[in-house]
Amino acid sequence: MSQNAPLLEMKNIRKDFFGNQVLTDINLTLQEGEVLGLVGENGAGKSTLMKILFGMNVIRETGGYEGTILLNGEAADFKTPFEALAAGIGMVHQEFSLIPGFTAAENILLNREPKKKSVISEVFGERLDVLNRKEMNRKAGEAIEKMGVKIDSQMVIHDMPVGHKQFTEIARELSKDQLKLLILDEPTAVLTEKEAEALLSSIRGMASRGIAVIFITHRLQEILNVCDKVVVMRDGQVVKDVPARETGIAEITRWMVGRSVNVAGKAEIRDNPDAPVALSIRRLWVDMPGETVRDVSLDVREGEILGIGGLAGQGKLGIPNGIMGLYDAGGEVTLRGEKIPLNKPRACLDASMAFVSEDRRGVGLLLDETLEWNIAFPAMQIQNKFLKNYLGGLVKWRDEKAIHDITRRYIDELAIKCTSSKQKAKELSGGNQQKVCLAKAFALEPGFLFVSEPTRGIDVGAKALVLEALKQFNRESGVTIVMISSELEELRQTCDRIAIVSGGKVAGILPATESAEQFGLLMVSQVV
Amino acid sequence: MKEKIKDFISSFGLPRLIISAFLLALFILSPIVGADLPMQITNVINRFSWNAVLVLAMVPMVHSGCGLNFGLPLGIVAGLLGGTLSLEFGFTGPMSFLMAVLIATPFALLFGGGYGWLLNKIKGGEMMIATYVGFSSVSFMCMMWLLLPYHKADMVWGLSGKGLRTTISLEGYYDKALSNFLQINIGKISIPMGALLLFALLAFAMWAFLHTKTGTAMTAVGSNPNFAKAAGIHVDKIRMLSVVMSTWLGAVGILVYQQGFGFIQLYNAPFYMALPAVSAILIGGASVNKASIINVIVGTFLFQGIVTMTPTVMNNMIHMDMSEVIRMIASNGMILYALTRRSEVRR
Amino acid sequence: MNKKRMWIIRGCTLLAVLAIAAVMLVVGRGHTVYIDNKALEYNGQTFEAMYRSEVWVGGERLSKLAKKERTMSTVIGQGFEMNLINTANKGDDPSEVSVKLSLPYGWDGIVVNLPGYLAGLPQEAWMTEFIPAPEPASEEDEEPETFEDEIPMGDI
Amino acid sequence: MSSVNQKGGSRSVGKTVRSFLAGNSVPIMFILICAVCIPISGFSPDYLLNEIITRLGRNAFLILSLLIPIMAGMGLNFGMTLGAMAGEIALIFVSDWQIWGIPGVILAMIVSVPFSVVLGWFCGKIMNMAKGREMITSYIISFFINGVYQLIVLYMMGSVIPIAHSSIKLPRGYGIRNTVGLLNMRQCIDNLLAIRIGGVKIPALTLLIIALMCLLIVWFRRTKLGQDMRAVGQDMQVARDAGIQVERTRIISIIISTVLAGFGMILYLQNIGNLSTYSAHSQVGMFCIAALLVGGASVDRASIGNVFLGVILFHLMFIVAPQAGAKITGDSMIGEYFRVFVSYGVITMALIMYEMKKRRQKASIGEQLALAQKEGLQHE
Repeated sequence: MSQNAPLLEMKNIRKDFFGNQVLTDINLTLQEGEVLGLVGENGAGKSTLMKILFGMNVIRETGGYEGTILLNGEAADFKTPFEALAAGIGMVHQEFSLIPGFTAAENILLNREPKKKSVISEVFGERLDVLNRKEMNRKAGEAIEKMGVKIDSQMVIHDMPVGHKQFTEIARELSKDQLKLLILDEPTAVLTEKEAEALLSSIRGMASRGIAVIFITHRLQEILNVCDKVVVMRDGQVVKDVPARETGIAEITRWMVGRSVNVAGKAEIRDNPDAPVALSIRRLWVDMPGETVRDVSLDVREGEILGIGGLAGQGKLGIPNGIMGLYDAGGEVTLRGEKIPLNKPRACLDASMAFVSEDRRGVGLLLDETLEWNIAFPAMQIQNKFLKNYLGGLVKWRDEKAIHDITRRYIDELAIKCTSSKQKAKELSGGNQQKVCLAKAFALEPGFLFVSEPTRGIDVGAKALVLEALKQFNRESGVTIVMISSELEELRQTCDRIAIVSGGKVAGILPATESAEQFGLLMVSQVV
Repeated sequence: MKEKIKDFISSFGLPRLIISAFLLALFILSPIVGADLPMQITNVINRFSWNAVLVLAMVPMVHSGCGLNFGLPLGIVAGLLGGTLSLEFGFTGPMSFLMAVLIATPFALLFGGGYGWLLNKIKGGEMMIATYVGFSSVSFMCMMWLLLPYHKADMVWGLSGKGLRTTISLEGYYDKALSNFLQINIGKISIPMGALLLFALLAFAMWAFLHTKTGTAMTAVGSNPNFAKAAGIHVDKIRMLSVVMSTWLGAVGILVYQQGFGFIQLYNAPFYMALPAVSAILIGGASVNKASIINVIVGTFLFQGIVTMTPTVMNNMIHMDMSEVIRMIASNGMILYALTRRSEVRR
Repeated sequence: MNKKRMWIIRGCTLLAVLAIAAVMLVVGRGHTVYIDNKALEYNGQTFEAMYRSEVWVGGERLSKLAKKERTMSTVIGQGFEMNLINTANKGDDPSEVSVKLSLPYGWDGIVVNLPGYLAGLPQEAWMTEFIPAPEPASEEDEEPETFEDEIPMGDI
Repeated sequence: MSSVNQKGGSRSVGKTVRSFLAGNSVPIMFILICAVCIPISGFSPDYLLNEIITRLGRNAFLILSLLIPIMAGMGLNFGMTLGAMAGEIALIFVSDWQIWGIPGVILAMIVSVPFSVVLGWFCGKIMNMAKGREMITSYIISFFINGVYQLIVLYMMGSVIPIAHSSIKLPRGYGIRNTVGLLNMRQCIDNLLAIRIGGVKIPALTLLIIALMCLLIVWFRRTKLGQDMRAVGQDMQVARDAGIQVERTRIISIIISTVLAGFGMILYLQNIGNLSTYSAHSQVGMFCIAALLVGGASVDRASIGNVFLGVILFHLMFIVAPQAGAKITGDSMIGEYFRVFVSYGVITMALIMYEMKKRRQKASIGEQLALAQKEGLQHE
């Protein structure tokens, strides 16, 4: 290791999104040629930290950050990713940014193509230089060499297996001569075992070339195999910063999930194994982009609150969306003995199931319509509530009064903050929008309720209210609830049992009383 | 109610402001430059009565999120078939109008069904394809008008004895069938009550429909298809229904127009009939995915106001008739404005 | 530096294009030349028309002018050349003359009076501008019906 | 996972085959139509050949102007009409200045450029504001600008903009006549170096110009700008992340297209020999687009080959249809209407195919999952 100033130094980085602190006093140093494994639950702040380092726009749009970043001892504050790139920082994001119709070579050198001058370009500017294909292929070849994984530089992206796309992205970063630090955000998520191994060895290769690597992944084994040191983050803080060889999976997991203040006041939980099965899921697959469910079998008991947890992208969200027919799905689902046909939202709703989607604005609400509409609509359409029948049911007239009343009721019950029941849904705050979504589901008076990410993006106060409302709904009207959330803690507070989904499969089901570590282990068990 | 007014004002874009200001100016100017105002007003009201239904035909598809119905000519074609056939079958007087509507209906349902099916296959690209479906249907009918075995002497070409004429006079058929029905004359102003009543009837029906269960579903589908789907609505069915409704209204609309205008125009006439209707409803304050009956009434009035007033006023002021050009720029500008509104580009 | 160079080059190109345009304006200017074989009055003096005059332009005979006759030819650019085979009076043997005229840029139509020219009078005597008779207003009085006006607004 | 992707690979191969057939179904259909109509119409082969070559020279350039926006993923540029108008305005001026022959054509082209650039820039700006519905927007823009065009030509020319010659002015003293004669530049380019083989006249120079244009486009594809356009056309977001100025690139592509359309229109009119002031441009867009599509192009993919095949097939149909129609039905109008119908029909079909393709690509992942699961079973 070089004795002079470290390649990268981050000093007391702090960041808050509109008041709630997501990063507090992050300190981090990285020598050149060092490989750093960055781990932590979703929402631990990993990606935010990287965004800051990479100068992403979101950071500035949300009021910048505090603290200092030093590159080779000099202060650096990147206004845009391009500045970061110029300074020699490369980042490979989870979702590909590749042009499907271009070859690997074209993508690797996208917008950095070597060019030949020509008469015309003299007049109309260098954008009319002709591309120097030979040079391009050479450079691309070089980059692929550096990476040490063989991919065909002439292959068109959309004919490539996912792994190769990933490698193309990495090669693109490597093709930048100034590259000093490479950030890999869950690069192995889409790779097969062999590809992953190849990647790991290539990471080592880069390191030996003096390129520092920050390696974000949920596959802890990989961290131990490849990294020099491990940095564990939790709740926006660095909880551990140790050499990789001095630790193990179990330990890391504990650091990841173990709460400093262990929630003492856990609500009473009811776990009665002999309760009849309400919903049974068999061999379910769901094609939900980014949340693919591969093979889930699961039994939900009558009257319980079942939590479904797991890391992002592992498929927990796919389960309710698939069952409720919002995404292509296959398998067998039976509710209280009767079979539920898939890909037919109506059938599920008729079977008195209801769903509060995690995608409030996209699926959950009619943003341009009034609260009344939002709350009453499903009940009206499915159960013919809030309708006046004329001409012997021939004309089903909207009963504005009934709609108004029910809306007022839920506005009071859930304490929805709004100017009037006629207010447009888009004008409400996230928390209140979420309450509207719940009200919508409650108005259906369902016998079985899916709630997906009920507290996503809403402030602490609202969180408590929403969770309380759910619990009440379950305990008082005995409705079976399946609650999907990526926040283990809130699951442990609210639910009776918690199933952990990992790699599109159920990794295990534990009572909520189990220790966080156990859940943590399940989460990372079969991550893909 | 107060809210409604506020919404209306807020949804009132700059172009609309300009256009309505322009119309106001016309009304003020017309007496000054010595145009006969009562006559003008009569014209505006008449034109309104002719065209309102065609504009109303935009509403269902906008509500279900199929966008502006540039495919209106399809409905018009159905209407033309109805009209010509009812003449061919020898109906006369107001009766022929009634029959025309009746005969047009099955065609409208048929065409609308196919059209709706197609639009469900190509969600997202509706407007462009709608336009060209309209064009294709019109140009196809151009051939049919020649080939179909029409025989009625006063419809077919005199010498060859076959092939329909380009314009067919409705003298003795349903010319002014509605306009003359309970026409009211106040001084020099005459109001075609019948036509207005029919429009009022249809408009009310539409308003009522939007207050029923299905109508609510339609609005929801237009506002957020995913929400509707999650609420168990069969989105495609609703869209289909809306398209059929639009098409049928288009068919009736053209018949109403004919009874006012006094002629059936065949062949190329329907080609560009969608655009004025589209711009009319937009001028009335509608957007690509929101439209109300008020939009229809206001829009048709403004649009027809400009159509009728500009020529005379212009002529009397500066002796050149730029009305044609002004109309083209104003109406198309309006459509452009609507298409480029950020809020609507999301879908 | 590089930017400056680019702008210079661009400027030059623009100028070049404009230059081409200018050249085109000159070399492309079209004229109609009317050739008269008419008697010409010039300060008191009368120059009689010829009995016959064959006018050749670009190697082909335009026409054979008798007295009081006129022929016309079009030319692009300001240089006009023609060959005349003149027969002053019936029975004389024809004499050939080749004529080079430079036409004034501004005139569309140009009348050349042969007798005057042959008599070697000053240019303004035999070269006059041709002003077309204002056509009767009746011709094409109808407003240009812009039938491709995509929107027959009059009738929705 | 990887196995799934292999599946994806093989499937995508199958898809390319299918899309190839789908892409060429239109030309095949047209070959059939022509095959049926030609004998019926009873035109002599070298008459047809003559016509085709003339129309090739007349239209090819116009159609070539459509290629670049397609490359930039902006679909069929219905806004090419704008270029046509620019060309017409230029021609009006030139014929008023009495510039004849080839110099006239060249001058007209130079004059048209500024108009084209301004209009193209406007069009591009608007289209950037209406991403995702470029086509309908460009289509409405063409109407909108047509209004402006008429405002200028019908009311300003002669009153505000000086027009000297009454021969092109309306009797009322301002505005341009319905038709402006271009006799003095009629076919000046076509006739220069024209070759006659048998009864067939080949406008060598025109074809040469078109050939050069093709080379230019081929060259353009290989430039940085061309590469950027292809990138923007395929994925705007990725292109933006890579630092390509997406909006600017899109506008440039439209400007280029508009300028070329202007040149094309001038060539077109010098062949026709007179300019019908208020109608010449309005249909040109539609016919060019139809021709291109007949040549087997689609909304997102068009080659130079498509252009030429398109011109030949489409105009062959255009020539023979009326005669054939007349022979069959005894009414010449039938054919007229038929060819219009076909033009619209072709565009409609192409648009539908395009949208359906877009949606098809989204599907079919589900099957793969089910499949993967089964395989999983087998492994267990």
